[in-house]
Amino acid sequence: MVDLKIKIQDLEFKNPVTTASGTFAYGEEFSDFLDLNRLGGFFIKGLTLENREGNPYPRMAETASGMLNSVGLQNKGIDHFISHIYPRIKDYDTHIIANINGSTIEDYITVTEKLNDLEKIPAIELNISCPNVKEGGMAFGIRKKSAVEVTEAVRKACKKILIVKLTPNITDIAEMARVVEGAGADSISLVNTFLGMAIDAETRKPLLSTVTGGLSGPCIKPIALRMVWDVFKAVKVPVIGMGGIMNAADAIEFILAGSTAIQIGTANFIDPQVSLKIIDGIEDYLIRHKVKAVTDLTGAMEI
Amino acid sequence: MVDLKIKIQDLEFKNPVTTASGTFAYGEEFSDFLDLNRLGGFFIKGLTLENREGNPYPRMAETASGMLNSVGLQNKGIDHFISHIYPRIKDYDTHIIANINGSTIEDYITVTEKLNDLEKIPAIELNISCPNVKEGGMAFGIRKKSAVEVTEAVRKACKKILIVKLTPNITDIAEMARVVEGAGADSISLVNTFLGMAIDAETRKPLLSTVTGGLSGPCIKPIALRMVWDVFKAVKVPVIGMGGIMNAADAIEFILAGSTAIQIGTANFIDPQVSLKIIDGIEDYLIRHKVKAVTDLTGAMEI
Amino acid sequence: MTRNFFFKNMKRIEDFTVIQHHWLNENTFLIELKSSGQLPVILPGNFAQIQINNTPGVFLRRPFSIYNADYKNNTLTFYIKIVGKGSRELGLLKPGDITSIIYPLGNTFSLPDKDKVLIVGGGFGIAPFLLLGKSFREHQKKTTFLIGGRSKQDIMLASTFKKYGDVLITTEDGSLGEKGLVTDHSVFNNNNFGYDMIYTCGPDPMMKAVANIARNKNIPCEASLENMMACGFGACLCCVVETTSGNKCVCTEGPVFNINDLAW
Amino acid sequence: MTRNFFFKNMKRIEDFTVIQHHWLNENTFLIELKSSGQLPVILPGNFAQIQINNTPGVFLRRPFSIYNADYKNNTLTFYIKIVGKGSRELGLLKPGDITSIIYPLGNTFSLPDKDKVLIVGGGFGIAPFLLLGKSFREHQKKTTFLIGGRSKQDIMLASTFKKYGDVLITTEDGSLGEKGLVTDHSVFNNNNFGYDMIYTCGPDPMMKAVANIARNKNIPCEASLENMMACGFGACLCCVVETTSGNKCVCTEGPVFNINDLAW
Ligand SMILES: Cc1cc2nc3c(=O)[nH]c(=O)nc-3n(C[C@H](O)[C@H](O)[C@H](O)COP(=O)(O)OP(=O)(O)OC[C@H]3O[C@@H](n4cnc5c(N)ncnc54)[C@H](O)[C@@H]3O)c2cc1C
Ligand SMILES: Cc1cc2nc3c(=O)[nH]c(=O)nc-3n(C[C@H](O)[C@H](O)[C@H](O)COP(=O)(O)OP(=O)(O)OC[C@H]3O[C@@H](n4cnc5c(N)ncnc54)[C@H](O)[C@@H]3O)c2cc1C
Ligand SMILES: Cc1cc2nc3c(=O)[nH]c(=O)nc-3n(C[C@H](O)[C@H](O)[C@H](O)COP(=O)(O)O)c2cc1C
Ligand SMILES: Cc1cc2nc3c(=O)[nH]c(=O)nc-3n(C[C@H](O)[C@H](O)[C@H](O)COP(=O)(O)O)c2cc1C
Ligand code: FES
Ligand code: FES
Repeated sequence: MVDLKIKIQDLEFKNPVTTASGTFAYGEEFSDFLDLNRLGGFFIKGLTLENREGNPYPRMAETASGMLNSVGLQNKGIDHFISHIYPRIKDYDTHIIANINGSTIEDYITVTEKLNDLEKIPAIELNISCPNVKEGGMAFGIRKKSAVEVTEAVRKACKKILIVKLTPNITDIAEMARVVEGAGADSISLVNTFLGMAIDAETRKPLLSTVTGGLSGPCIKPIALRMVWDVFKAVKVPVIGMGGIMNAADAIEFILAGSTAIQIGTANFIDPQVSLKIIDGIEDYLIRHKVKAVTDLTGAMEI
Repeated sequence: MVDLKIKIQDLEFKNPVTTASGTFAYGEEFSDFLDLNRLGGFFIKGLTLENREGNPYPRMAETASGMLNSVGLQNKGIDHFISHIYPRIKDYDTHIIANINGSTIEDYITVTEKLNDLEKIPAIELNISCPNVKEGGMAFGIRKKSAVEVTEAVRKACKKILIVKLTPNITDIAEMARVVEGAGADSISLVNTFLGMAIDAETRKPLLSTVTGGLSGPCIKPIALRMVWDVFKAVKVPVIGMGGIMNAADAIEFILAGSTAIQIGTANFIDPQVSLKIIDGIEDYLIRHKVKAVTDLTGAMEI
Repeated sequence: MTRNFFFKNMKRIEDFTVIQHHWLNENTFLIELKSSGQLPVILPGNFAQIQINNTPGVFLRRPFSIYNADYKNNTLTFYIKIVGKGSRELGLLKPGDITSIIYPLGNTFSLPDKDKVLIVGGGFGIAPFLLLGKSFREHQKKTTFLIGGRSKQDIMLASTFKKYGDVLITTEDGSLGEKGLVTDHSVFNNNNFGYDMIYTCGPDPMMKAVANIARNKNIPCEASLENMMACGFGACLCCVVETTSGNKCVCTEGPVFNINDLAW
Repeated sequence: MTRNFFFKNMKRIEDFTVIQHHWLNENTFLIELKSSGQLPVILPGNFAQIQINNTPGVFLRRPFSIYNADYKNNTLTFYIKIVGKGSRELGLLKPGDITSIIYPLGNTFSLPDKDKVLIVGGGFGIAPFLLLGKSFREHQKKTTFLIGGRSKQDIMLASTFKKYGDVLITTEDGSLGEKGLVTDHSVFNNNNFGYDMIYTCGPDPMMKAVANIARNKNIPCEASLENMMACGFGACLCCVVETTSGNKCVCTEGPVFNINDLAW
């Protein structure tokens, strides 16, 4: 038997496969397709303090091996989540991780405090990397100073494992990871989407109502993989890698580049069962390569 | 008749379609496939002061809708170019633009000075964005201070149109374009390749000898297009856009986003005649949309 | 097997085998695909997310209304207009080819309280209305289909729809039926209009025009929307439409909406 | 039409039509494709860059040696081993399918001064050697083919090659010919070895081992390399091999190299 268990600090996951925030809704939407309890965990859609309608339609455009989105953190707010959604999903036997967002540091703190009481949410992912909101989001994540400020503030307020999610739209992601680690992150997750754009040549109009949006999918994999490797070399805390993972081989590559756990995003839209196939595929790989534990592969790329 | 002519400052091009440095060698390699004289111009493989062997094989890996390369500016040096290659290509009736590189500012200056005497090269493209060399290259292009220094120095030495080619591996490309414009660039070209990486899950080894390389092709188009738009809004000088252009519709999109001219890169490998098809396609588009001049489309995206 | 109109089926992802195409004109076809198991109940208005294989440049699945469901042979039929790479590829499939389908997705239409219904479809917007017409016949409603197109060649399947109700036709060039847009049809000018509910599907401007007529006549109206979708099952929040109570997902809270709920 | 062995042809990009496949085992086949015009002269060792359509995940063309050229029917034949998505798709093409080919690419082998040549091929490394064998027969050379494989099933086309020379075989499991690697073959142990030149193509380690033998015996040797290629015609500089005079492109300055020029 191979060992798929991994740990983010003290928190044990039954396997390294989780699903990415904003691509897995609140889990329930996938319950027709798969047994959620088999997942290492799932990251729920970004939460904000207040109800948000997100950006106007159209919010999506297909691109070569990927897609752009500008959903813009549509959600009914933290209180609605706590009273209506959390009770429905809390009994899944897997880790539910909240992805939190805000326009101000105070927002982030309030959301964090409200989450502290939810027993079945063992970790929060601090999203300072959403490219689709006018205030907050990526604005926090592209400058070291603001990234450190919000991380420190949330660290103080947060009684759970704190994962900080980085934006790839920066010059030096290793340096950003280092300072965020210094500010108290228990783990670094990356990458969020790349700021991109699409135009319809015929109508001369942008394909997204917001003009620009976030690029995800296999197209970004080579860049995301490189960034995971850069961050892995730069920090001591565990890294959670993502960006275009479509199958088990992709997942193994992210693990070899230094990911302790991985997140599956856009792939869920095309195959809602892909996460389980990836768990099985990683297990097969370990058996085939006679590797006892998946943790033996973390950062084990041979140069 | 529609008008395909464009201008980069005083320099008139017969059409906006050029080919990107490093993907078109010295032009000759394409002469079996197409009439080079029909091109707006072509950017030759990056030149350095000294002979360079580039990086060890393997230097290429295919990715989803794209490729990674780590050629690393292999070339026989500026003197060999001047004595052996330039005489063979100088009589093409199109603009030949030299792409110049260096490990130090002095190198850049020397190469620039040597090019000054070559009558048939009306412009140089200052490459401060090559991700595949240990010294110089992208290192100059990711910091404003060094980008300004090298641009100012080359500006002084250069008697030709000076195009500065930016790297996309930075947080704020609009700001970089602004300072480089301030330092004397006659035009900004973008984007060079994105720093990426690929691993073979089976062997656990990186696919490139250099571990990381530059990502190009349609996968990067959405990001490149967004960056062209950002830069177009930020500067007054003409912008030369590229990144994943595969057909005339892509080219039109880059023009709508603010490109005065465009460069075709990786697409040349798959279809060595693609540049001419794109010229024809742009002409068709203008006729079909009753647009008199291609310059009417520059930055004409309707928001 | 009992089938309950009101029972919400589990969504599933399943490999279907292509049985045959039936070409209606050079860019419109019916494609019939067979399940390896037993079909769940398909409600009128339900759609499916079809995977497009072998097509570089098509990354996401493509949403198509379920045109017909044959519970005896366990086949689904889709009515597809070629508009781009994905729909073209579906036309190129060969009998025996396999494609993955996520279904049944979306909500369904309401049963009207009263008896006479008008169904207005433009372009491939008639796709969800065969199942609706069948269901109305089971429920003893009197159905009129109003089908619009640019010209004669765009009007397809009229004889099929005739089995389930009256068929009215408009063409913009007047080559078949009344000349004009669907909303120009004389049925709407009639003083005693006589329909108790309107259902519509087609291009947005057409649906909005039909909705306006319904509002003016004070008649309930449902529209089936066709927003761009990345997932089709509520995971991405890309397909929203603005409603009177905020943005709603067309894929899970639609595709069928009462026009009074839409911020049109 | 006159054909000159030494005339360098223009490279061209052209649509070819699939004529037929000839399957040699479950993952190796010959594929014959027809030009719509007249074939240019193909030199032994020349290769082509074949476009792979309809395959998401294959972005670049794939390089394959030209196994045979039929100037009467204007067809090219390739000898292809399925190793991944691109080669698999070429096996799935149907007669009548169209694919774009850039050819003829690369240099050619040298004509030996003397008479007796040994050609050593492993795996799909025998692909360039049919044309070479044909050319040697025209030039009245005495050719011996030494073909290696893991087992009997890997040894294909021996009867075809027999038309152009002697055929020696090694298999790692001894199921056909001598047991061992090609370099273990008794032909090399022979004290009066007797060959004037060696040509080799196959996996790198095999070619290096053959090159070592040639060096030890002081016999000229040419190897045909199979580096990864993005363009195939000298535009990208991705395919380099280290030579005694620096990095050289396998696609334009190769694929055939004299082993003494390689930094092996
Ligand atoms: C609920 C629903 C039901 C539909 N039912 C039918 C039907 O029964 N018959 C039919 O012919 N068409 C139907 N459509 C439209 C169909 O989905 C599009 O025509 C198809 O996705 C186009 O794909 P393509 O690759 O051929 O075109 P593309 O080359 O991708 O694009 C052509 C145009 O198709 C539209 N489109 C592309 N992708 C999507 C997407 N993911 N979601 C929605 N629209 C998209 C865009 O407007 C685009 O401009 C339906 C759409 C929805 C949302
Ligand atoms: C000059 C030359 C001549 C060749 N002749 C033949 C031949 O006659 N018959 C034959 O079966 N094969 C030949 N090959 C090898 C053939 O190109 C590869 O097997 C093919 O590209 C694999 O493509 P794929 O999509 O099936 O595999 P992939 O899934 O892409 O990869 C499988 C493996 O194939 C190799 N490969 C992939 N892409 C390339 C590329 N662009 N260039 C080189 N190698 C690549 C890599 O080692 C990779 O690990 C030749 C290669 C070269 C360079
Ligand atoms: C439709 C969509 C919505 C997303 N919403 C969020 C979000 O709310 N919070 C967040 O941190 N990331 C969000 N993301 C980013 C993903 O979590 C992930 O970082 C990104 O998509 C890259 O992974 P992928 O290529 O596997 O999709 C979203 C991505 C998509 C495609
Ligand atoms: C193989 C290869 C070699 C390249 N060499 C150079 C170079 O020498 N100088 C340079 O400025 N850019 C070089 N580039 C970058 C291209 O000029 C271009 O900026 C990039 O490929 C993006 O365009 P594309 O997606 O159309 O290829 C190279 C790109 C490739 C793929
Ligand atoms: S298409 Fe993803 S939520 Fe509707
Ligand atoms: S493959 Fe491009 S130069 Fe050889």
